[in-house]
Amino acid sequence: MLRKFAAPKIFYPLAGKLMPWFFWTFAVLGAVGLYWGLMLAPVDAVQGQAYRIMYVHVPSAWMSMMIYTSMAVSAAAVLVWRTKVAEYWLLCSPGLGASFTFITLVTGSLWGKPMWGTYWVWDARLTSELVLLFIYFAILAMKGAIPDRRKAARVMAMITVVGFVNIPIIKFSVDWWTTLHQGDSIFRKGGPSIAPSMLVPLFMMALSFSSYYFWLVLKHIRTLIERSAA
Amino acid sequence: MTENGFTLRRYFFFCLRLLFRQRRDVALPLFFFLLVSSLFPLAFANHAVPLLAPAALWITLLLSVLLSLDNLFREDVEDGFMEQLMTARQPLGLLVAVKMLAHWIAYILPIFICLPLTGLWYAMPSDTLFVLALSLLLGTPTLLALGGLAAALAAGLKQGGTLLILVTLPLATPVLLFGLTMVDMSQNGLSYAAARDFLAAMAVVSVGVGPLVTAAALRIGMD
Amino acid sequence: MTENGFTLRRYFFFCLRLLFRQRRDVALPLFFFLLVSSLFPLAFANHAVPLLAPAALWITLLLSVLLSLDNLFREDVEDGFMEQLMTARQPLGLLVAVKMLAHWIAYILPIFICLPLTGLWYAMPSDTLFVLALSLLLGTPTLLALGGLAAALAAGLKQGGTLLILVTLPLATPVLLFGLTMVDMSQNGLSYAAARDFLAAMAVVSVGVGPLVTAAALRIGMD
Amino acid sequence: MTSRYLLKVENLGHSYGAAQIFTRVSFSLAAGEVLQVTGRNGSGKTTLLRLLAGTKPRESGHVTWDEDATRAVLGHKNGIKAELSAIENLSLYAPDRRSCMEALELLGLERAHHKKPCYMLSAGQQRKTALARVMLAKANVWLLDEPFTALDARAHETVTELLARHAKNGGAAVVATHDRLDLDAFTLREMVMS
Amino acid sequence: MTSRYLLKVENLGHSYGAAQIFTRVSFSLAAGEVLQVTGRNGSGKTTLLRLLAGTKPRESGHVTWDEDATRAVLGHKNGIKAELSAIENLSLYAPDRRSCMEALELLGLERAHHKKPCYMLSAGQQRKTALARVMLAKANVWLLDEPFTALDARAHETVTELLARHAKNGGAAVVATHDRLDLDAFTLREMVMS
Ligand code: HEM
Ligand SMILES: Nc1ncnc2c1ncn2[C@@H]1O[C@H](COP(=O)(O)OP(=O)(O)OP(=O)(O)O)[C@@H](O)[C@H]1O
Ligand SMILES: Nc1ncnc2c1ncn2[C@@H]1O[C@H](COP(=O)(O)OP(=O)(O)OP(=O)(O)O)[C@@H](O)[C@H]1O
Ligand SMILES: [Mg+2]
Ligand SMILES: [Mg+2]
Repeated sequence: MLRKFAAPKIFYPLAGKLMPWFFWTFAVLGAVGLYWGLMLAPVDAVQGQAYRIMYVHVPSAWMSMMIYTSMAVSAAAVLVWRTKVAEYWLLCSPGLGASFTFITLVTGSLWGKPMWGTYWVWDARLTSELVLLFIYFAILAMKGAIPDRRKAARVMAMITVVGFVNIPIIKFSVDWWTTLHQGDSIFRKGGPSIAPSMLVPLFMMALSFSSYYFWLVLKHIRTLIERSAA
Repeated sequence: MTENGFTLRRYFFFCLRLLFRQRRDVALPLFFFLLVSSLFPLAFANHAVPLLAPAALWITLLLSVLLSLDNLFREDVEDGFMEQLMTARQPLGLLVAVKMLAHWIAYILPIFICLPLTGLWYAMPSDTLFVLALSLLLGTPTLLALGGLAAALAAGLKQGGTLLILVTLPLATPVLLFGLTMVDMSQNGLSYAAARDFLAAMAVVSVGVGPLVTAAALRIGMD
Repeated sequence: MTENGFTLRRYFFFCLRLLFRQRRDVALPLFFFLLVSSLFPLAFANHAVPLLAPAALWITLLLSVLLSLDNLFREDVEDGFMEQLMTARQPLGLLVAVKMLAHWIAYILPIFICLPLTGLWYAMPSDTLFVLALSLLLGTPTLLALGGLAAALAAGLKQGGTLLILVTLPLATPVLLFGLTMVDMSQNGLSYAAARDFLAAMAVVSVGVGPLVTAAALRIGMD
Repeated sequence: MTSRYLLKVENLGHSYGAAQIFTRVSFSLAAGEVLQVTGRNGSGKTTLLRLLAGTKPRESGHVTWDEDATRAVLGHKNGIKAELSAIENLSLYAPDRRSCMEALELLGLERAHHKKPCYMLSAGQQRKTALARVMLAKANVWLLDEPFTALDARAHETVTELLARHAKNGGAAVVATHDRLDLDAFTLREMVMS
Repeated sequence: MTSRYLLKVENLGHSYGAAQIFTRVSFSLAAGEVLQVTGRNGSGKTTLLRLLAGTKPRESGHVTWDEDATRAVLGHKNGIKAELSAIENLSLYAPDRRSCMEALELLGLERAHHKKPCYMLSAGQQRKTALARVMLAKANVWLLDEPFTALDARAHETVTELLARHAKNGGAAVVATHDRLDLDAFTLREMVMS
């Protein structure tokens, strides 16, 4: 069933149908979420206005990990079944993943200055996120080093799978080590510890970011399919 | 089928002989380890050397392992020996495993033998040294597996040692982190079992899966 | 004599093109630098990172330069191109100098461009960073010359990169020490002119004599 | 022998990117046969041999090996270790020194050269070491890519004789070469790549 | 031309450690002459050529070059950079693309192969690139070590023709090869190493 959808012939029109949905989700939720988050949401009792960076920081942090996870899944498909679409997915994703990781690092640093008094500390979460950026770079370097696309995809798949250990480390770093970075406040046992009026725009932003990612990836994959058909 | 091709045992000794011949002395990664680990106390002067010892030694080991792996497969690809390995009766994964074992014996083992000496330099208490040695020992299989994979990719792709390091270092960081956590825990009198088990689990996976993945990478590179 | 053989200018661009082609991106030593220099603070956790910054960066630069030199000449020897260089109209020493210059531009320059970023990580005050950068800059010609010489010896003797590091590291230690002295002096508000002048003098000698010695080493190796 | 052929190739094709090197190469090789593959530079001889050896993944077509078939491969590159001596190199394929030395001497590499590291050997002497390896592997199908490279006239003859003897003993070979193989008509078959 | 010979060799000898490879090799080479060096594997052809090229230090004897003489060297190894294309490799020796392409096409390397990195070329195609380099260097003395390696029959002929033309234009060459050079008697001189 899944493998049927993974055939380029079926995937191509399907992607074409989905793309406008993703685009409009991205645009509308992004605009609303941003306005809500930056203008309407209440000022934080402890952090003041600075906390608003959260509306970019947290969704891009999630994206950086979500994109990697999606790559790891496609990597498995590439290595086990040699699925064409999974190869394309793998080829198109790391650039975007690296960008979101970069944004996370930059917004986190900017947020760190008022909160912790420094742009950067070497604690486990920050470092593992930086390592994620380097892993993305390594994957991109392999892509650049191999002119042949299919070969490149298989090599990238291997590195992606091996590098996946880093994802749980990012996620659980706040529990495993004592860190300056705060612990999970949303996806945790006993429900989120953030006020709903702050939470809703956050989720909107997250949805908007992921729609943006899907929209771009589908677009790139379609051009790749077109190019290989030509 | 008739008896032909080379056996694993013969290939193992072939690798060892080559390693010992090629470098004249296999002591070079060891020297690198000793040299670089002596650079740290030198460079850091009086700033709390014993405190830094585990970290400095871990980084040095990491770099020594990666350096020693630089041309693990490149030479084989360049002189055409890789074709012999690929057409051998034995599966390529096994041959790779044998080669890595020989590599470990020739390059990594001497480092462990000299570790007490380094501990002395850094004035490390012997129980810290023990935990450090254990963490390094548990770390090396994973480092070797990661480096081997990267070396296989680099060899097939005609890329130099720097690519190897670029690919391996980020992947190796978790190993480093857990290794240091182990030492840290024990220094603070806490149980380091969790980190140790994690490293051990990674080592087991590396030994089991590493050679297979590396073999696959080699085949892709030869494509 | 008729116009033949290649000119220095053409060889310079040939080298650059090769460097950029070979590695796809020349950013690799840079990445190595960034990666390793981020390993240190990570490994040392909260133990006085800014205090260690100059030493850590110096060691990392040292290793990046040496690594980038790993196969400076080995490939030329292996693919037979060295014979072309040795029979060229231009003296081998000049060709070596040109090659090292290209190498410096492709591999070392990017590191300096990214140095401010690293300074940020280590939370270094900008005047320390400036002195550090100056000390590194004055150190690189000497490191390159030493590494080049070792690479030439290693290429002829069919020895790998570890020999290179083994030979170069002890020789490079004085450079490291003077570089660190410079930073130390300035941090303590003293004049660092003496150390700076010493490094500069070494750099001048290296640029002048290095390529000649390296060329001689290459000829011996080809024997 | 359990079947009529040791190796059967059907509709084999290969392309590098968009460039199709060859399509629909078919032949079968029985015991006692030597297939000479000729063709201009770049016609795909090496590619074909590597596909047969399995060192390059097959894209289209079928290659069927008889279950008794064992391969010995010689490529453009010798595949010997420069730091080891000829004898040490061969010891991987046949552990007893005597047979190694016999193979080397048969090919014309004098005893004085058996023990020095191979990087001290001349080009032809290195090629001879690699050929000795093929002989020692005791495989029944030889895949040889330009075996005569760097060989002098006498060694050239020796290799031809070895091929003839190999075929007579029930072996088979695929040989890519620009020289004409001097074998009798029963043994020799030819294929021109284009 | 200011003198009767381009290259004069007197009593040249070489030994590796205790093994003396040759002693008292003497010859002189005038414009218009091609010297073919033959001899069994390991007889010292490559050593001789490297002594002439100056890539191996001379031990005994004299090598005198005419002051007009310029050398182009081709060894067993091609000396081309695998990551660069044929054209890029040649651009070091002759910067204008047109003459590079002409040289390559003359040797039979089709235009389709001029721009891909050389590691994607077949063995013969790589050899052709290296030979094109020799042509482009515009030297009057060619030192060629087994130039015909990996070449197909047509390229073999072409190289022979190029040698003849080079000699006619006042050049000279030393060629080590196991094949017989097919040059006219005025041009060809022979030396057998033993
Ligand atoms: C460069 C510095 C920083 C980096 C690399 C970073 C990285 C991350 C990452 C990877 C996550 C996602 C974790 C997950 O979903 O499991 C995250 C979430 C978060 N970060 Fe940061 N961060 C940085 C600085 C900061 C600062 C300064 C603050 C505020 C004081 C902050 C507040 C948060 C919050 C509230 C979350 C959401 C946590 C949750 O509920 O899951 N971060 N950050
Ligand atoms: N990796 C590669 N990528 C792209 N093209 C390649 C690659 N390898 C070989 N080719 C091309 O494929 C063709 C066949 O190459 P191959 O090496 O099989 O030829 P060959 O018949 O062995 O030639 P030769 O007689 O020169 O050895 C050549 O035109 C070559 O340029
Ligand atoms: N570095 C070395 N050390 C010791 N002996 C060497 C070395 N290089 C070559 N020889 C020996 O010197 C002799 C001459 O070698 P050379 O390469 O000149 O022979 P050649 O005539 O070119 O042979 P071929 O036809 O095989 O190319 C050989 O017997 C070889 O074993
Ligand atoms: Mg071929
Ligand atoms: Mg020779």
